[in-house]
Amino acid sequence: RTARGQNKGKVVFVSEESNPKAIAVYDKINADFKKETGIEVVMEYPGFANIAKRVATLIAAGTPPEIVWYGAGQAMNLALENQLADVGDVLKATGGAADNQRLIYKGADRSIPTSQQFTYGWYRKDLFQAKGLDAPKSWEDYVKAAKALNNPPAMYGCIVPSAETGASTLLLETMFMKNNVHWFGWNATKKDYDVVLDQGEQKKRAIETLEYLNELHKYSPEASTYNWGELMSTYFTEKAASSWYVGSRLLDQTIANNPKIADATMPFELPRKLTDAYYLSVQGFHILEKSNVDGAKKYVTFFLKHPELISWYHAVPLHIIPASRQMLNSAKYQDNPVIQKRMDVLKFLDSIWTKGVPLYYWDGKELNPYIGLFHNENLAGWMLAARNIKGMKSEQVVDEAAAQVRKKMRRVG
Amino acid sequence: MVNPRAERRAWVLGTTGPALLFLAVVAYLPIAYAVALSFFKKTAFNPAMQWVGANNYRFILEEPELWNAFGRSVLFTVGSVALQLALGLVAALLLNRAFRGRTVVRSLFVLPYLLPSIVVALVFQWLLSPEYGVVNQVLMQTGLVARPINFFGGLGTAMWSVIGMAGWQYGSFATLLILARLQAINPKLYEAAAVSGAGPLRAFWDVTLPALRTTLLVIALLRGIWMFNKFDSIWLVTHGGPLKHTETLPLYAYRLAFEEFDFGLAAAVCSVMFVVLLVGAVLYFKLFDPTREIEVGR
Amino acid sequence: MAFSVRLERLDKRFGRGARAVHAVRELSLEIGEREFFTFVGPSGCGKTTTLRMIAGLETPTAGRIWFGDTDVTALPPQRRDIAMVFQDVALFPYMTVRDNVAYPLRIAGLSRAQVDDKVERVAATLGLADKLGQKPGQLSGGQQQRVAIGRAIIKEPKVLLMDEPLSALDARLRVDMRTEILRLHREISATIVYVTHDQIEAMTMSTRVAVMDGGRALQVDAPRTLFRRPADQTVATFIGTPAMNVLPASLVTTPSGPAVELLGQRLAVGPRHHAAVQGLKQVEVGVRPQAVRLVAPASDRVRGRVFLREPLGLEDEVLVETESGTRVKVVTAAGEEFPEGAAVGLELAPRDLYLFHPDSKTTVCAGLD
Amino acid sequence: MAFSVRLERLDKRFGRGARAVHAVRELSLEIGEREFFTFVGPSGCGKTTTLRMIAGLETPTAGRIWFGDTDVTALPPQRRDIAMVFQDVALFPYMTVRDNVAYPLRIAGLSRAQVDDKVERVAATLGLADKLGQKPGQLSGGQQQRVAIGRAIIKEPKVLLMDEPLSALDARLRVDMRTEILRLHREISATIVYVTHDQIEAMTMSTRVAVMDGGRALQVDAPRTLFRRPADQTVATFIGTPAMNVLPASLVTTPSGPAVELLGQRLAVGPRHHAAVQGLKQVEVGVRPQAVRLVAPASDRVRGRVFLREPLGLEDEVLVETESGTRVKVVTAAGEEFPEGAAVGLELAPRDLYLFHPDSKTTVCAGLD
Amino acid sequence: MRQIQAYATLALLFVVLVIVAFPFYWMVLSSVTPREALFQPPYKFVRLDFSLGNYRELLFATEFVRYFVNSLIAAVGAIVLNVVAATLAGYGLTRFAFAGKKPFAFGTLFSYMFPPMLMAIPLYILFSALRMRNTYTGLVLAHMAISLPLNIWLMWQYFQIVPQSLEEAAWVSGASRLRALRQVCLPSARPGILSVAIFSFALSWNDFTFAFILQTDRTMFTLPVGLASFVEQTGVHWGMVMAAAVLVSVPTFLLVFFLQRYLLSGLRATG
Ligand SMILES: Nc1ncnc2c1ncn2[C@@H]1O[C@H](COP(=O)(O)OP(=O)(O)OP(=O)(O)O)[C@@H](O)[C@H]1O
Ligand SMILES: Nc1ncnc2c1ncn2[C@@H]1O[C@H](COP(=O)(O)OP(=O)(O)OP(=O)(O)O)[C@@H](O)[C@H]1O
Ligand SMILES: [Mg+2]
Ligand SMILES: [Mg+2]
Repeated sequence: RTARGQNKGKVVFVSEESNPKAIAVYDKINADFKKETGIEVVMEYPGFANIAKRVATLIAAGTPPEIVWYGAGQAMNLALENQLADVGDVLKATGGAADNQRLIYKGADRSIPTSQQFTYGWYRKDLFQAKGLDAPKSWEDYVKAAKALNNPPAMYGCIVPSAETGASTLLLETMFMKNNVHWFGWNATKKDYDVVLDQGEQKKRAIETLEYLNELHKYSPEASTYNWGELMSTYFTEKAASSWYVGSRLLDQTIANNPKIADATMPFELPRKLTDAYYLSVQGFHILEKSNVDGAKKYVTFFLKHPELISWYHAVPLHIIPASRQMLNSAKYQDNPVIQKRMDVLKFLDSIWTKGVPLYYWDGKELNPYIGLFHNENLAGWMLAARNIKGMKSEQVVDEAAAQVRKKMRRVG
Repeated sequence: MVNPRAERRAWVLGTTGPALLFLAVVAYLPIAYAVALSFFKKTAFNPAMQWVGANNYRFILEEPELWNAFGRSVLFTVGSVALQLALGLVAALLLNRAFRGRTVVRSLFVLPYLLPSIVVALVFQWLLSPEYGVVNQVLMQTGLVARPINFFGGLGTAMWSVIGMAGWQYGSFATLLILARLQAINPKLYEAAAVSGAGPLRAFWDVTLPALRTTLLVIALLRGIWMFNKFDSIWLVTHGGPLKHTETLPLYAYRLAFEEFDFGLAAAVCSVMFVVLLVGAVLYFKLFDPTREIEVGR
Repeated sequence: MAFSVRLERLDKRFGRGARAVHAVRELSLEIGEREFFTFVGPSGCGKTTTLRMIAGLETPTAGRIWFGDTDVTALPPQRRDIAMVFQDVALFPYMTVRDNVAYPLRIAGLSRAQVDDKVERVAATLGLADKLGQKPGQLSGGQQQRVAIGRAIIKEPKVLLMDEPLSALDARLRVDMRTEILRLHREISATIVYVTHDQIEAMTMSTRVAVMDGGRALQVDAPRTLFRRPADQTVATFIGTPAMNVLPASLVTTPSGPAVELLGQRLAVGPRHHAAVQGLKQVEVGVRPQAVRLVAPASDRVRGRVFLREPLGLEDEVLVETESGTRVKVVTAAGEEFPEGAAVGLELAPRDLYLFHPDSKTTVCAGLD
Repeated sequence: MAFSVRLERLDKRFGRGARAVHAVRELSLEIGEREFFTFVGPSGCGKTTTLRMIAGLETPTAGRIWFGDTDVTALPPQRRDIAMVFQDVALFPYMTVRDNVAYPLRIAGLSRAQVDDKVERVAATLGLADKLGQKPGQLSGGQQQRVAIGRAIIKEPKVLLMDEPLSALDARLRVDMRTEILRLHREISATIVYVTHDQIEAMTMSTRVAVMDGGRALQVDAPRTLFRRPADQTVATFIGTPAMNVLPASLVTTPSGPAVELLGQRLAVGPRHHAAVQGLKQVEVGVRPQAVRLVAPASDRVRGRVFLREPLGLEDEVLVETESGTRVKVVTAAGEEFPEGAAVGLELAPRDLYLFHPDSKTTVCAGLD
Repeated sequence: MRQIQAYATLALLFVVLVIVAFPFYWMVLSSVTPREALFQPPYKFVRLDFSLGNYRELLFATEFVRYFVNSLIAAVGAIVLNVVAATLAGYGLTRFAFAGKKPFAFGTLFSYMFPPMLMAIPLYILFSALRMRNTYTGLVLAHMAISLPLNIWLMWQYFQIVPQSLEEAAWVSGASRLRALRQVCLPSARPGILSVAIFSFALSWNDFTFAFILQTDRTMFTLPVGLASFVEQTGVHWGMVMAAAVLVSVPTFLLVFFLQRYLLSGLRATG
């Protein structure tokens, strides 16, 4: 079994991005890589909903892949199990990364960031203007706008997916950030994180956030799946005057499916309460321990230096945002018809560049290893659903959520 | 000269051997492995297996989630099997008559069973969507409801919607088997009932139902097992939601395995399901013994 | 009280167009109260179809059916006050014998006690008393048939219809059941309409018989009459075992009147038939196998050779091949006389000969004397 | 060349333990070369099982089977050089008649031309020439049976086995097919082993018959012998139509020797039987229905009343109930004499009486004279 | 009376027909609805402005055809193996008495009692070791686990109504057991075999769980997995998804349409 992991002639690469254009780039680079090193790269594209399961299955079967490209938050689960190799050398060789993009565990870099997504809103400028409204800047603005534009069932003001899905979870997590709510607090004496969600100010703000989203939910359609696809399709089928997404795939889909509202589709920052922070998703290469680590490092280096790299960023323009701000502002990156057409979006992205925080750095400077306990199982989504769908009291929701996390912490030990 | 006993043995082996071999490799072996797994701690990121005895069982049996899921499983299984039998029976009785275009209609009735669950799931999501669903449109246009019903997303509706969808899809399995059985009923029995003075309802009760008994029992058994283990139909439309209201045991096991990445716990849940079904099936056979009738009532 | 059944120009076609089958054609007859009336004929002649129309299980294409004074043509079977025994028994396999027999009473809504009482009486009559708890599958063919009869007679129908109830039974049982059914007919007061393809059954059981062929009734008469004065050659050959020999013959005129020349014998036609045979040159002659005597071969007789001799017990069936190649079946007393291969002479008794018209095949005279 | 078939203490049990069925018990007999040998008996007596053991389709529990000098007990059916006609015809439904008939030859690997040639000859013999292209489902019952026979005889088997080939046919067809099978037996040179439950078939077709009951052969003899000298009461009542009457009687000693007192008549026992009846007080007497004469009632005769009279054509079957309540079946000439209900006297011919031992039921004497 | 009853039956038939058939109708209609109209309720129930855009996109801009072919190959493989294994087993179970026959017959059912989703993980490990992941062979074998028990049971039932005397007639004609099986028994069992084929097809065509876990290479995806991946990537493109649903349904419908007679008589023995 051990021998299999060390097949030097082969690298298994599991990628979250399975857009056809991206796949074409992979194919091209892989072919070149094979030509140069003789190492064959085998791709797997399980899709973003399944990539964690795929990686888990592969490891469980004793055949870990060499490279996984996906969110660093997900990768943290692997790091905590000592499954990720130290990639500091590769990182150094390829230009390093900003602090909030790094994943450091046991003193070593475990992630080679390539790109990121910001969490922000999209709205129909035409509709807003017709009502004399502008992009909402405060929570009150947002409710007011949602209410003004709400005209069910033909049109809803906003979208608040309220179920135990990733979309629900990310919305609440982002809104918690906006209201400076923390799940955990750093306990300097223990040198560890404690659950603080149900305590003092945190609790008050958590309840406030839930209540706010409950108010907003009144102007949101009942989704049938509450998943990412619905955030986009509800918007581009003109069922909602505003929506939000992690990245600008929503714009991409609107252009493809309903081009006539594409030009009126504008980004906006999800409104702040106490902070401007939002959920930042950083993606990158992760190399698994006990695999063909050398081959994998060679490949990642090769990939990041390959001239086709730019086409890879252009696979979903504006959605795959380069990890490096220089690249964002480089002429080379901006040389793309969609980007050219929507330079406003690029400007917008640049304007919120530094405000995003990865979840594992939200509660403190130290990497928070416990975020998986609430994030992986969409506990925030549960909270939203419990409040908005089931009608539980916000206080009770917060208490239960905190209790859940504590229970899990005990189980993990 | 060939020894007839040896030849016979060769035939027995040669005919049942391949099936046995296939099943051993693709079914029994994996089951044995999975059952064994339930006594180990094995998480996805740590492939090493660690013996924990009955700990996994102790853990899940103490979790209220298991019992909640069990309750939902029973509801889903009983509800959807009952619906399948009812739909299958009504459809089969109707299709057993002669009318124009019967072949087309029959094919249509059998079709749902032959479609991938994903197709059925997608079609139902599309039909029942609160925003674009034609069903909601009709309900609103006829004034039956004021607001669109969130069939798969509502707490009170999700389980019933899933049951309805499963009934629609797998009812056709029942239709098929019942229809086949109906065609094998001696039509003379209906005439005998008629000349004895029985009307159509009475004849149905006295001739059709007894003849279908075995078939209905077999369908209930098979479909019961399948629905109890049904994963994809539910998962594809609700992922167990909203708020776990459709999280049956297989979805619970799936969550343990692929969201909490604890294969040992998941295997324990599956083993519990296995035992439940085994005990259920044994009781069922004791109560009804469908096989005896299969052989006699042929 | 039973009542009579009257069929009035009853007609039944199955299917349409080129593939239509005309199963029953313009059948008119009346079955008297409490008669034991039998339809007999070869397979496919329309017997079952007729019976099913009487039962109401088949709707006539044309014509009417009367039970006594009531036109029942449009009534469903449930409302005809009939009972029926089917050829393939058609017992309810999932019910016990008791439930099968009780079925019509249950439907009629009789009380449990009444039903039990009646069932026990019927079971006793049919010798099924100790089988009541069993399922039909556990019974022998004869027992099943009796259960079917039990189910039919228990509600004391006005008309009891039976479609070849015995044909699935083995030879010995068939004979026994025949007697049982006859006894039943005496005991219950129903008109029985019976269908069979076995002329022996028809002959032994019925008060009257309709011989059918091609959907038509060829002759409706008492059994004895059918045998003695068959209306035509089809009836004549159908009734009687072994079947009548039919031989071509010519009619000659002799000084004493017309005569038949058959197998070299010249047989005078009796005066009462002179009118009937007038003008005929050729006839077909029907000779029952029992009406031929085997005698020593002599030059003035047609001679033949015994081709096959089958013992029946007290009698033997002998197949004789004449010099001209005609085969004649003869029934004779069992014995060693004239073994297979032996030469033999044939002697015919004029009284037992039937003349048929060569074209229409109708009976010209029954008995030459 | 055909060969003889010898069964040596053949035994067959089905199942085990309490539910075991002993289908055939210690059966020993020899079937001669080219014989037409028939197993006859009531349903369930083990006929089919015996035939299937001869075919090799069933393995005997004990005993041996010899074909000529070869012990074939362990040979599979394929290697026994037999052919078989099954009760349920068992034609291959999706093959044409031609392919069905040709099947054994195809397996034997004959050339196409040879096969076609033979098939056409066999088809001609059986009158199937114009049916070769059809499927069995399109044929009538009789035609199907002939195809099955064709398939059996085409490879000219040494032993031809037939299991009730005629029982599915209707009465008239059955009689015709009987003659056809007999003709075949003459033409092919095979030993035929035939199974039927119909004693008439057994009697008319066979050179020898084994009457079976409960898995045993009660008597193996030529048909005539079976009829004249049945070994016991079971055989006696089984053979002959209608079945023999069996009546209880006592033996009395008269000055001129022993005599039977039966129905009020005293019938002397012939001297050749004196030894056989010695010591018996009670006997059962078998009387064939044809051996009783109906006479005018007289005081010195047992008198009875005609209970039932069924016409058979030339004869009538009459059931007489005597004053003591015994019922006696009588066959008499057709006629209006003694209608139902009439008083009647019975006269018995000593020559046609059989005495059976009251306990063992074996035949004590066949014919009193 | 009869009239009323006939109309009531007809009405019931109509209602049931609507329940069963409407989803199909809507599926077809949605698949040809122009993109602009698709998300604009209220919908018309009949429309004439057909557009084949969805189909064009499905066939030429996605991997649908490849998934379709993969599914087809897997289904054909499953049919072949199932037919062979189930037919032989059914024959053996009905024609021979042997120890352990009942346990064997019921043992097949046991494998239905374990959730397939967790059977898939051991299979995954096994197939990884055998290098059968991402192969048709592996997928077909996995599909055997879902379909073989049912099929064995079907054939076991069906062979009970294939008269033994047909085979015996062949034996006494000189045919060996194997030959009799091939020439006589199998043709008579054709309806049963066809039912087995259809069920094998259905269960293989239907399988999501095994294909999802075992087929990791995008080029080896089957239809269900492929369709599921359409959904998650881009949000549900309903028109195209409905077009895919139609294309998946059509061959299945034709299969049932033409083989219905056999299917029904093949299942006759199952009561
Ligand atoms: N339901 C039907 N549809 C079409 N044709 C039929 C139907 N029932 C009977 N027939 C045809 O009508 C004719 C008479 O059939 P019927 O069953 O009355 O004959 P039968 O005298 O009872 O014959 P058998 O002795 O074989 O039972 C036959 O040619 C038969 O094929
Ligand atoms: N395969 C079997 N298994 C168990 N019992 C059997 C089997 N075959 C026959 N028997 C039993 O053996 C006895 C003899 O049966 P067999 O078929 O030889 O009778 P038969 O004389 O041919 O009767 P029939 O005239 O009804 O065909 C019967 O009691 C029957 O139930
Ligand atoms: Mg009939
Ligand atoms: Mg038999």
